Amino acid sequence: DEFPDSISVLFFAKAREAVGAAERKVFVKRGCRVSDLVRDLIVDYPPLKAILSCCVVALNQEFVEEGKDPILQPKDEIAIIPPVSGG
Amino acid sequence: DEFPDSISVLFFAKAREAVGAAERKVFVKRGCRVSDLVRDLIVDYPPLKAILSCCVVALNQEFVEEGKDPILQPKDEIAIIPPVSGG
Amino acid sequence: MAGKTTVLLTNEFLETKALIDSAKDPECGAVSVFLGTTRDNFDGKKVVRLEYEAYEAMAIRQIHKICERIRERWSVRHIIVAHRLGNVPVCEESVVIVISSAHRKESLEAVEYAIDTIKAIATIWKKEVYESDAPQWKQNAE
Amino acid sequence: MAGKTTVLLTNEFLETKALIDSAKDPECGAVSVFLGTTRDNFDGKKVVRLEYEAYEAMAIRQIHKICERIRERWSVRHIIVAHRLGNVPVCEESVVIVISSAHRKESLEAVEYAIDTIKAIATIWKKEVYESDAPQWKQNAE
Repeated sequence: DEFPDSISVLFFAKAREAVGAAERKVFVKRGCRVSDLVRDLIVDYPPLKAILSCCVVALNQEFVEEGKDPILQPKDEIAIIPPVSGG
Repeated sequence: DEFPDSISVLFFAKAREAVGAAERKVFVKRGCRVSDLVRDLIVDYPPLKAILSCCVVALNQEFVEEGKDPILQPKDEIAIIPPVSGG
Repeated sequence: MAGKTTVLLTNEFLETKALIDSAKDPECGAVSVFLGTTRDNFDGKKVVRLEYEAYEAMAIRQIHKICERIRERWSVRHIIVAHRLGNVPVCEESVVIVISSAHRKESLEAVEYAIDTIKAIATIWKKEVYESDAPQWKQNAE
Repeated sequence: MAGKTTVLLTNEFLETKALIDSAKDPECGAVSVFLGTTRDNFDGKKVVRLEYEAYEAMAIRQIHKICERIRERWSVRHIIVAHRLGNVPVCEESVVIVISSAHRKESLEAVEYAIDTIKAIATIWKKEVYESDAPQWKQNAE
């Protein structure tokens, strides 16, 4: 039972290079959590595995707090965030 | 027994306005201390009296430390320093 | 003393003077500024340029929130934060933060808080490009 | 990382951009700046301009000593201190302090120390000239 709309997954910096793209549209099942999506991403993009331990995830432009694992909603925007280095 | 050379006394800000001049040359006796000079200045420029309590004295471009009262030397430069307000 | 808050991510050269002038205000006696510039070396390696990228929508939201927190903590007038993206050559500004305030303490402290917090959390990344070694994604110290 | 120390008292308009540019350095990732500008009001009185005077020789010696103390405490590259004398209209700079350093913490702290110390001890005075009240010599708070 998939959502009718795809979810945007954005990749930046190291993660973008690992995936080879800045954005992927993925279809997920109802009830799918952020951690489920991340697990699927590693299967699709094995080079992500080595760097995910130092990345965090943003959901709709807010960091997902440690210990939380929200259920994805239609039109959510997910981003894989490597350690930042602005300034 | 006066020094052959005069001593420069510089006045700034409020002190300059009280004296009506930015600089005066004064002749002092050998052994004259900073406090003696200041006492003479008040006699010569009575408007100075009201503001001297909040001024400090600089001798050769260094503040005279509290409790010190150096003896003047030929060619010394004395300055009457009101509270500063740079910046 | 609320004033304007400007948050800007741009691929263009940062016009530091114009950014500073835009924070000046007749009610302010102090303008504090921080410029982050590209260094020519890291660990003995010669740096040619930095390449910046950002999760722009999120970074802009984050920086606006940082500005709100600044206004809660300090009485400041205008807050300007500009971050350059793309290639930044040596000696040019990657980030310009300008804050004005009636008295100096407020804007001095607010600028330090702003750059510390932006470096810690804003979703912006830089890759250091060296003369002879492989480029490297950087990571800000905690 | 010793660099140049420039201390300047001048009756001319302070060219902030040129002063900032002169502190930039390929070895520095940070340039911190403080600008003191003339406010248009004090205690509800409208300020027209500030008039600055200085015991110039002494102030220059003092500021150079402050710069030496900065170099003892912080690793900074270039230190530029410029103070304008004479009339300074509203919104224009009376003082510009620019310090560059490899990392941001050093120049941010050094700029704050510099302006605090200069205001506390440097033999410089300002008279506030109001629209309708008698002008007044100012006194920096302790």
